[in-house]
Amino acid sequence: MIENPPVARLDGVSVRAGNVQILRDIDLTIDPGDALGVFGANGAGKTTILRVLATLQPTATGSVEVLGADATADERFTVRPRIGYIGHVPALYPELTLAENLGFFARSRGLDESVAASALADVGLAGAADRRADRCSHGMQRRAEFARILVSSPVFLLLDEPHSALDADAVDLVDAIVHRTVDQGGAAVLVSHDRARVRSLATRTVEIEGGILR
Amino acid sequence: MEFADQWNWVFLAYAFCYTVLVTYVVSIAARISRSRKRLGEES
Amino acid sequence: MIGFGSQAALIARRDILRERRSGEVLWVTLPFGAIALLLVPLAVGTDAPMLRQIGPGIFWVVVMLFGVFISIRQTSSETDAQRDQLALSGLDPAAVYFGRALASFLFLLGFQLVLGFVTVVLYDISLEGWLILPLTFVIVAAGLSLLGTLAAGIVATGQNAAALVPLLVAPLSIPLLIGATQALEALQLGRSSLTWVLMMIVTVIVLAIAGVLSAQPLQETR
Amino acid sequence: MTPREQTIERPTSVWPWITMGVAGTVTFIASMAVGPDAVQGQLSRIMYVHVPAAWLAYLAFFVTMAASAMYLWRKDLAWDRRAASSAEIGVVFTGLAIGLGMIWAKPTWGVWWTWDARLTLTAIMFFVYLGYLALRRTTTDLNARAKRSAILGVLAVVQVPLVHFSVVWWRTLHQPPTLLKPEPIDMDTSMLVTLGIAVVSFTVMYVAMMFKRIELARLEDEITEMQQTADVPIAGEAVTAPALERGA
Repeated sequence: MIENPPVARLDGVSVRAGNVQILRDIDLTIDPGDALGVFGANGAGKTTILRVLATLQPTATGSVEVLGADATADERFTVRPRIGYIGHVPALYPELTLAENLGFFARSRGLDESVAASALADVGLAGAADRRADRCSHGMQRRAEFARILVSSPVFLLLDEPHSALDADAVDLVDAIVHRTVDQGGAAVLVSHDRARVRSLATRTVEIEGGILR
Repeated sequence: MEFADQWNWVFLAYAFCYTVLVTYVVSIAARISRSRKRLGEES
Repeated sequence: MIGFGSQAALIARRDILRERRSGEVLWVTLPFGAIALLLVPLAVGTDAPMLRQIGPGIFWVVVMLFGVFISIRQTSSETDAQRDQLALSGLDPAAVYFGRALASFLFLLGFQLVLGFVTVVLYDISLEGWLILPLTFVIVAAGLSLLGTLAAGIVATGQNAAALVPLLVAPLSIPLLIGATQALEALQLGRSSLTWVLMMIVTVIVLAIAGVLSAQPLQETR
Repeated sequence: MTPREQTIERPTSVWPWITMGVAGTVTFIASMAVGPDAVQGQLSRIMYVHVPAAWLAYLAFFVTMAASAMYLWRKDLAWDRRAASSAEIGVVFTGLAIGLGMIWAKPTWGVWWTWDARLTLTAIMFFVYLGYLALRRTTTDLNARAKRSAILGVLAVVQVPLVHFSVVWWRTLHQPPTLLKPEPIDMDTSMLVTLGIAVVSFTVMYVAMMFKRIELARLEDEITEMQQTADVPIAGEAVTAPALERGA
């Protein structure tokens, strides 16, 4: 039996930004079925590692391969739609309603807006679909972000502080999304301070300190 | 126009020109030595 | 994957919807432009023949300077998170560029129409040769929207973006300014406006090419 | 050996400084030694610094564009440094050309400014350069800064012919009163030779300045680079515990 190719592989990756070195010489392989928990203090480079995996972060050294594509080459554009990235700041357009936000996202993937409506219902926001994003609480916006994952069903989930600002129901929803992705042969990376909760969800965990993985 | 008057304008022009050039060149020199100093200190 | 045109239309629709909710162009930039047209006679005097003469020029200056704010408003207010999601969306950066420019184009056209009306009323403008105006309005709106979107993309999310973009745009919009003013004046003097119109069209084409070529490198730059 | 140590040990050449001084002196002596123009009198001497400055303004702008294009092609930061250096020197010479033009215009035509096509274009270029330099100050990331400014550097120059023609045509439509028309300077050979000497020595001066300015750009990039690669710990470690006991 041929072994499945890794979902992502980092080899000697360093990242700098402005006057700070953020990541130093990171080696990391993420295989199908992995749910990787990444822990670390504020400013340790957790978010940056997620952006590297999302092919969004230019790296100073090393090689990055995501879903079989070299993340420094133009190939990255072809795999990006299969990546589901949720940053710690909601990326919704504040003037648009949740339904419009999700509808924009669905249509950018060539999907019908009804997919967006049902995804919003699935995360429990059917009643708030027509509310402007900037009039929604932080938790509701986070939920709407997860609805985006339901719309596109990505194979590689990258979640920054997935449980912050969420109530108990929503936490269960996140766990269900992670489980489903991993069970279907995808992979997930969860960055968090909340060790207890992520440990119960992750198949393995790493610690990041001073830009170095431990 | 008076002869002396013309020379005043010429003087003004050359004073302006060379002041700007010298100031700029000095600023390059100052920035170079400052940068070298910083590189020396921080290494 | 959806086609290039639909992608651009999707972006344009998003921007138009956002403007409809925020009303930035309608309730802020437009009144501000109208005030500028009101201020000029207060400063230079209300001599009717003189106002009639300078009116069209003042109109175009106001369109150029205030139009910049219309053409950069969404690109420069975009958050990093929004940029990331847009980059991951798989939308063609060139389509995003055209979509943004398309929305700005429509706002600029409306802006010109309203301010044009205000100018005619306040400055008692003669509308001789006005048939050239729809053409110049369209070309100027296209050029300014392409230029502003491009410049906002170059400056991206720096804190100084809002202040810096007008400085980049203003000198480069001069062919549009001169073309627009002279096309009308040439007609009123009984000459052909063709060279002016062609010059503006060339400017628009150059900007469109530059925008397409730089769209992808700019999207990837943080 | 790290690149840093190389810089410290690399001796800084004094030749560009000497060259600049010689070029400046040669221009000055040549323009003072030549006889006055029959029509303009002594005022014609301003020409020997004004024309070379204007020529360098255009040359520097062109070099910025060429280096920007090279950067976009090769992605080598050395080209970015050349583009930026030329732009900064270009701002100085453009400002010089405009200032000298105004000083020349006032006694000759009675006004500080005329809407001459070339003058207007030069003034516009000055602001384009300023925008380019302002843009460079907004980003600290070397590659991002290089990419953005290179795109602007190329775009600006592509636009220059458009601006140029629009201004020229606009001028033909608005002929100024003949009173203000500049009197043509009928140049004899000695004046022509002097002007040639001035243009050449200013160009030499520009090249020498480029050497030094590029050296400076490289040092500045190395400082940025060093701050990034040095063992500077990650963001949080810049903060230490507050010293509450002090003075208590």
